[in-house]
Amino acid sequence: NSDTGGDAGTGGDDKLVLGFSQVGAESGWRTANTTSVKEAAAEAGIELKFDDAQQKQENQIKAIRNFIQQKVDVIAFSPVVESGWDTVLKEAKDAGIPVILTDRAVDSADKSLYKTFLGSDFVKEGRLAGEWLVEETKSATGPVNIVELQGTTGSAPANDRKKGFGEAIAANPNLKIIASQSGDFTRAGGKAVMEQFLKANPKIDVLFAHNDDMGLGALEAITAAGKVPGKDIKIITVDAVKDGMQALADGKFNFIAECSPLLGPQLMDLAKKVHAGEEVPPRIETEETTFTQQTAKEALPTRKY
Amino acid sequence: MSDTRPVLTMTAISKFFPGVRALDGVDFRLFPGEVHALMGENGAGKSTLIKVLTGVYGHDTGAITLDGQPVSFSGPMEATEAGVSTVYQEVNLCPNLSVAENIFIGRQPRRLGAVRWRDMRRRASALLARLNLDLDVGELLGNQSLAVQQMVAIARAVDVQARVLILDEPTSSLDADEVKQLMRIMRQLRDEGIAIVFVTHFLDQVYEIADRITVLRNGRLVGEYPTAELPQLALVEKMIGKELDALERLDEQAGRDLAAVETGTPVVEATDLGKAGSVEPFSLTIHRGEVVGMAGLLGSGRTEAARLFFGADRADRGRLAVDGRPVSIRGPIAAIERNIAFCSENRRTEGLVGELSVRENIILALQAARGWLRPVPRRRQDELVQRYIEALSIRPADPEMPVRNLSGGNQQKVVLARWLITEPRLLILDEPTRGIDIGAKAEIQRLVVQLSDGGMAVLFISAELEEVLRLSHKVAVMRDRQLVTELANDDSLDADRIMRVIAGGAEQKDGTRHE
Amino acid sequence: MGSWRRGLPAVTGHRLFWPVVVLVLLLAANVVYRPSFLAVEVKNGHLYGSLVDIVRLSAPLILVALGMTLVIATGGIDLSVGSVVAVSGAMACLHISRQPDQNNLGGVLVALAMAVGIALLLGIWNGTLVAVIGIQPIIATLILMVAGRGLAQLITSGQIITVNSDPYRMIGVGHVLTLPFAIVLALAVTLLVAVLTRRTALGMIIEAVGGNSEASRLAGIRARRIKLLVYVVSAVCAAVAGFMMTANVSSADGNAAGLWVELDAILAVVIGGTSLAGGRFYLGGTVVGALLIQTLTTSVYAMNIDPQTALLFKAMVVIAVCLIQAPAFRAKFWRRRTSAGSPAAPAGEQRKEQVAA
Amino acid sequence: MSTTQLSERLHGATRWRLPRRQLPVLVSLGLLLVMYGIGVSQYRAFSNIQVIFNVFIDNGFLLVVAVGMTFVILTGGIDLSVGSVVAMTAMVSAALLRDGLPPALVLLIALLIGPTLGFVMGCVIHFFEIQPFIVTLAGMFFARGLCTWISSSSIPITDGFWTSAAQERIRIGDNFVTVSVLITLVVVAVAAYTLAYTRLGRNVYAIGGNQQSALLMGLPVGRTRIAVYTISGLCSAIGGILLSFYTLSGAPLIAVGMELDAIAAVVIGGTLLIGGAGYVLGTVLGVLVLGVIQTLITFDGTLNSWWTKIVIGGLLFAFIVLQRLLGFRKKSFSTR
Ligand SMILES: Nc1ncnc2c1ncn2[C@@H]1O[C@H](COP(=O)(O)OP(=O)(O)OP(=O)(O)O)[C@@H](O)[C@H]1O
Ligand SMILES: Nc1ncnc2c1ncn2[C@@H]1O[C@H](COP(=O)(O)OP(=O)(O)OP(=O)(O)O)[C@@H](O)[C@H]1O
Ligand SMILES: [Mg+2]
Ligand SMILES: [Mg+2]
Repeated sequence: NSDTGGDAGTGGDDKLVLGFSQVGAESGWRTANTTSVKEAAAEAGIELKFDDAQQKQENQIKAIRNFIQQKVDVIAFSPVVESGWDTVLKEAKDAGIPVILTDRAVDSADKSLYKTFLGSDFVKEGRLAGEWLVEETKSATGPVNIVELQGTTGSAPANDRKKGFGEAIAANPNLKIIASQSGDFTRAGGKAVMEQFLKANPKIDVLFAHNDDMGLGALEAITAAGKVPGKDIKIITVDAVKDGMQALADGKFNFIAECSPLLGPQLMDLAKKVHAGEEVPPRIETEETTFTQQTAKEALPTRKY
Repeated sequence: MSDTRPVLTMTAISKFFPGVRALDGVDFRLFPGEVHALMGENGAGKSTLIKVLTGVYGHDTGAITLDGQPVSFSGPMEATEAGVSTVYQEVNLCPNLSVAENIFIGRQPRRLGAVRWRDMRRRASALLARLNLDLDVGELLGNQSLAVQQMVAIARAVDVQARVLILDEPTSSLDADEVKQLMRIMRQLRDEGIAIVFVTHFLDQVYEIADRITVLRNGRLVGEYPTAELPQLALVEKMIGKELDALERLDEQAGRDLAAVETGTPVVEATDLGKAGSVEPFSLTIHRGEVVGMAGLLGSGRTEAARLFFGADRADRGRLAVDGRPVSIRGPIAAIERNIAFCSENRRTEGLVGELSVRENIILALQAARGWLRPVPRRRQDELVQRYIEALSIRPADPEMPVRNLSGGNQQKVVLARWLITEPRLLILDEPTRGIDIGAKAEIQRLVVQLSDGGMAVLFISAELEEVLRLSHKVAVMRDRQLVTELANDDSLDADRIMRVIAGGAEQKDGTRHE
Repeated sequence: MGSWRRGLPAVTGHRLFWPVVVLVLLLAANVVYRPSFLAVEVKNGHLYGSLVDIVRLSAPLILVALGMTLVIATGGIDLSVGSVVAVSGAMACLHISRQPDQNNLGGVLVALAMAVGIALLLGIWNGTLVAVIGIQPIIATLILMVAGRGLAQLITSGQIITVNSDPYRMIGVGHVLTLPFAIVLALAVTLLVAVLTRRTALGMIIEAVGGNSEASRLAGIRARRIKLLVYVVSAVCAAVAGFMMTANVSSADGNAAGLWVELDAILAVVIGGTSLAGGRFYLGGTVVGALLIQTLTTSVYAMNIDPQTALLFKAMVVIAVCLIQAPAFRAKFWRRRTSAGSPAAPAGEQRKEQVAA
Repeated sequence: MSTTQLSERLHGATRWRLPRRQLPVLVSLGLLLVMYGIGVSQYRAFSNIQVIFNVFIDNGFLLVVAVGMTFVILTGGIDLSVGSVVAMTAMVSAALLRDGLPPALVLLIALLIGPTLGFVMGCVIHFFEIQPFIVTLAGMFFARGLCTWISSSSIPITDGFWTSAAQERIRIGDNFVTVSVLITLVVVAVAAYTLAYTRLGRNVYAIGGNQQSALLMGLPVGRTRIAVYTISGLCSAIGGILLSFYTLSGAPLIAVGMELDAIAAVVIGGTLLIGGAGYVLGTVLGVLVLGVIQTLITFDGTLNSWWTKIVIGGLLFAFIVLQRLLGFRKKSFSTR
């Protein structure tokens, strides 16, 4: 996407202005996402108005209103929650400012309120994780006990990943989730919950963690309990941040469904297109993949985040 | 009067607090149109009896009737509604509200549910004028002196169309003139048929106004007597419970040699000390072994002046010398380091830490002076505390009781004890005998004499001129926040003369102290 | 028998009786759910079991709550402890992660010293706002609660800083004499604070300032200095807790570390019997309160309570503890069961009076 | 009310004197204007009237909640449950509307839950003498727990009444406000009137001044204390409805930490946390201050996530210190 490099935006005042409202800085993933957007904007010669909503929908709506007041050219945002955007998006539409969603979708019935959605599909991530497990345990005869570390209760990634994973493993009746608890997407949470899982359940075969951080926390608990992660207990996570990839490469994790934060370049591309009035597909999924221990080793040296 | 039916009876009332039998089978009758004095030493149970009556406390046994009907109030609100209006000991008003509102809150004049502010202020002014009090009723109550607050509390209680009016030590912080106004109002109300319960430690006031006296001692009823049939001495004996003649002892002290004061370098010497908007510059010296009395009307600035000596407020002009050496007293700590002690008139907000025990409260200043790293050894604490509990007869004599559970007078003694154990060279006593029973008052006066004989310098502030006269070597008189004169306490000095000095410009009285 | 009779009210009337009862009940519920809950075994020479986990995990909470107890005793409150946890943890981890040899004890000690130094500054900041400028404690510390998190993320650049340092890990997951080091450390700090406040006059002075600040000042206590001090102590306690929390997972997360720990700490203090109005404080009670809260959290995991209802469960237990602990509630409850006018009744009234005198 | 009372007092006084009790509010107002001036001078679009309207549109629910909090804080209490009650109300409305209940009934139910919880908390606080902080903290857990219990994901609202209430624009010249703003203003006016001109309101101040005294003065202390928590619950419920207008959905994690914003707004508005002094008008200013700070930061648009937090903290600090220094209040009335 380097074709945008020498765009007309260099003409000082008529630089394209993009208002971007970020969820917050609640995780390393999110920070990488922010960095990617900022770097890409600088590279593409787009003036970025950045706003951090600190995980509050109210703040995001306020930010969008202010963007409208400032008459930015394009608005992009990662919605904190799915619902509740119609009113403010209508205002943007009335003001003639195109909107791009990133990372998370909204559930508006009126699809004309935004131009496009750019991001990953959390349900799909869960499903990919589940499908890998189904494949992996094809030959298993007895029951396979799974414990699940959920993300923050009520958050969209947690809900969707749980859903996708559940749907996928339904394919094999041997697979059973014996315990599921929220670890709040944090290492400390993952560790504390896993400690109790281990004590309550003598036989755990698989851990599914909704993100790498909880998986990494759980890793410590598993080691402390005298078990071998990756062997005694197979670990599946989502995200593929650096520490997670390292653990995967080291054989401590078994599988990661990637959820890439590097949306920046794609977003800038899209911003220019919608500003120019070009047609864009209504839904663009980030290029994402999955990693096994083998592929992780290969990918690790070139990982950016 | 006993031919009419009592408006209020309390029979066999008992009230236990953990570890304390505050009331034990007390009977009490109150007739319409009488002023009934409730007497007893500190901690005798007077305030508790009143609080039981108005439902602040529940009682463990006994019965109460009002107009022959058995009643049991669940709280002051019900009591007020039933026509029992009360001024509790210690001013209980809201400092954050205006004077007018404090008088009328809960029964503000309204139209269509809306409070009529202007009307309320007008009526408040009128009511206070009846008590000879002229002040801006829109001012915050918290900015008024304790005495004004006391008057406001009285005004509030008096204005309610009550059948029973209870006044728990209303006069303790009033000056002679204020007391006169109050007495006038009380007589007027009595003549309207209202029954008044009157608690005080001033015997003169009792004999001036009370028709009947009930005496309590240690939570028990001693008896009920018509005032005319109970001579003053007998009353004191009944209160104290032994034939110890407190009054005579007081008289003995009056005969002390007031001339025998050391001269030489004064312990403290204030030169043009003052604080803008608070006290005009004044000069005053206090010598070793000298008691300097301070007289003046309410709000004449005695407290403010005393606070400057102690650094509780910081003087913004003038000099202060201790032992002839100029010092700058920037705060209480600097004063304490120079062995100055200050017993505040306002024990509840400036004196005690209610939650801490008697022992801790007594030890506090000494401990603060030593620094936290050198705790007073427990054995020594117990020793000191025990000594002063006995010396000042603090009751109950339990050093570990939270000080908020003590009766008002006993709390005052605790504050005094706190400063005495620091063995100060200058002791500032601001109304130390307020709310203290006659025995304890004698005790404190004796102590002052003893301490000054031992070389301590004392600044003694009191609304009671007799007391000031009895103890002081010289009397400083304040008026309108100015020290107007110093009078040597020789034979020619008497209360009348001081009054005349005070009255020199008395038309401008308290409440109107704004420039 | 007779002495037992007499002893009983003394025991049930004790401040800590009900929190301890609830603690025991919670543990019992866990045992019913999973009989092996109380089992403690020695694994690799370390004690291992849910009970050990609970105590180990409550160690940082105990530390934060200890500092909070002193702050509350002066009539204040410190909302910024969570942020201080994050800042100090981030600072220590950042410095360690930059070392060429992360296992070098000297480097770790320097990192800890730096982090404690920052915590000191933050404590002084809070204390100055409250004691010198006279801002109300909730708001004064709210400022740092908001800005401190930003500071922590500034230090970590919004990333999670992973460290690989054995000496640092020691603080969180290490063992001494089979006991988790965190427990030993919390115990040591508790003892230190207890000795500092109860063997010297500091405790009484703090209580005096909390009970009546003006009266204390007039009695010659440097009330401001004491107030400043407690915020500093609170910040330092939070810093040590920050080391524990970050060492526990060998990583510093500027956003998540110590999130909402201030609420848990305040709860612990109150359950322990210290009044939010200031005055008397009880360190032992605070420790029990912290243990109770951690047990509650761990129970949710151990009993696999649905995360959707976990908060409801927590609300129920908290209110239950506070209710049965409240003298007024007990008085009303008692009266119904025993004859009217029993000596237990006036307890409520006595409390009412607290404000009076 | 504060204004009427203010002018009345100024007229009533024979000589001019500093309205000491209103000073903190006046200082807040002054500082707010200064902040606004800075915004206008820095960003061209800031001077649009709509920016001001947006502050009201975007903070209406917070304002309503903060007004309820003002009542509680004036009595010297605190209510930590408001954020969760707001979320719960929105959640319940969304869930009931999804189930097809008529909007009027939903509105009624939603407006009843908050006050009921407030009433219960008030009773526990008063009768069992448990500290408000703890009771309302438990209430906060409880209401938030109910949210996730109802649904762990957000529920959109498609009901016609709700959407029209949400999207109706009331034009004022070129600019507009929403229905929520009008509701907010009504709540503010009613609250201000209640505090200044009803016995209930005055009792609130008395209790904040000294609860024990208020009791001994024969005021209905218990009733009033329970009432303020009920009022706070009601305001939170109204806030919840406004928020559901605002977002047209109910989400379990919405309004987390709103209690702190509300407390901050109340205090910035010059109300004392120990109770007894403060005005609704001050609270309005406090909310505006928070709103303007946020608007400034969005307009700037260059701040990093963490710098955003640091700057918010810094601005809060500057504001509070300035207010403290300018509105220096005599330590006047005796503490309790
Ligand atoms: N709330 C309480 N808890 C425990 N003991 C109390 C409480 N209130 C009063 N007491 C005790 O009850 C006894 C009677 O006190 P009370 O206040 O009635 O005395 P009093 O006659 O009014 O004295 P004073 O003249 O000093 O005001 C005292 O021993 C006091 O310590
Ligand atoms: N900061 C202030 N603002 C307004 N009035 C004040 C202030 N400080 C003190 N006053 C008033 O100034 C007067 C002088 O008070 P002070 O307490 O010194 O008088 P006093 O002679 O000791 O009277 P009392 O017998 O009531 O103790 C009081 O009426 C008090 O209310
Ligand atoms: Mg009394
Ligand atoms: Mg005085």
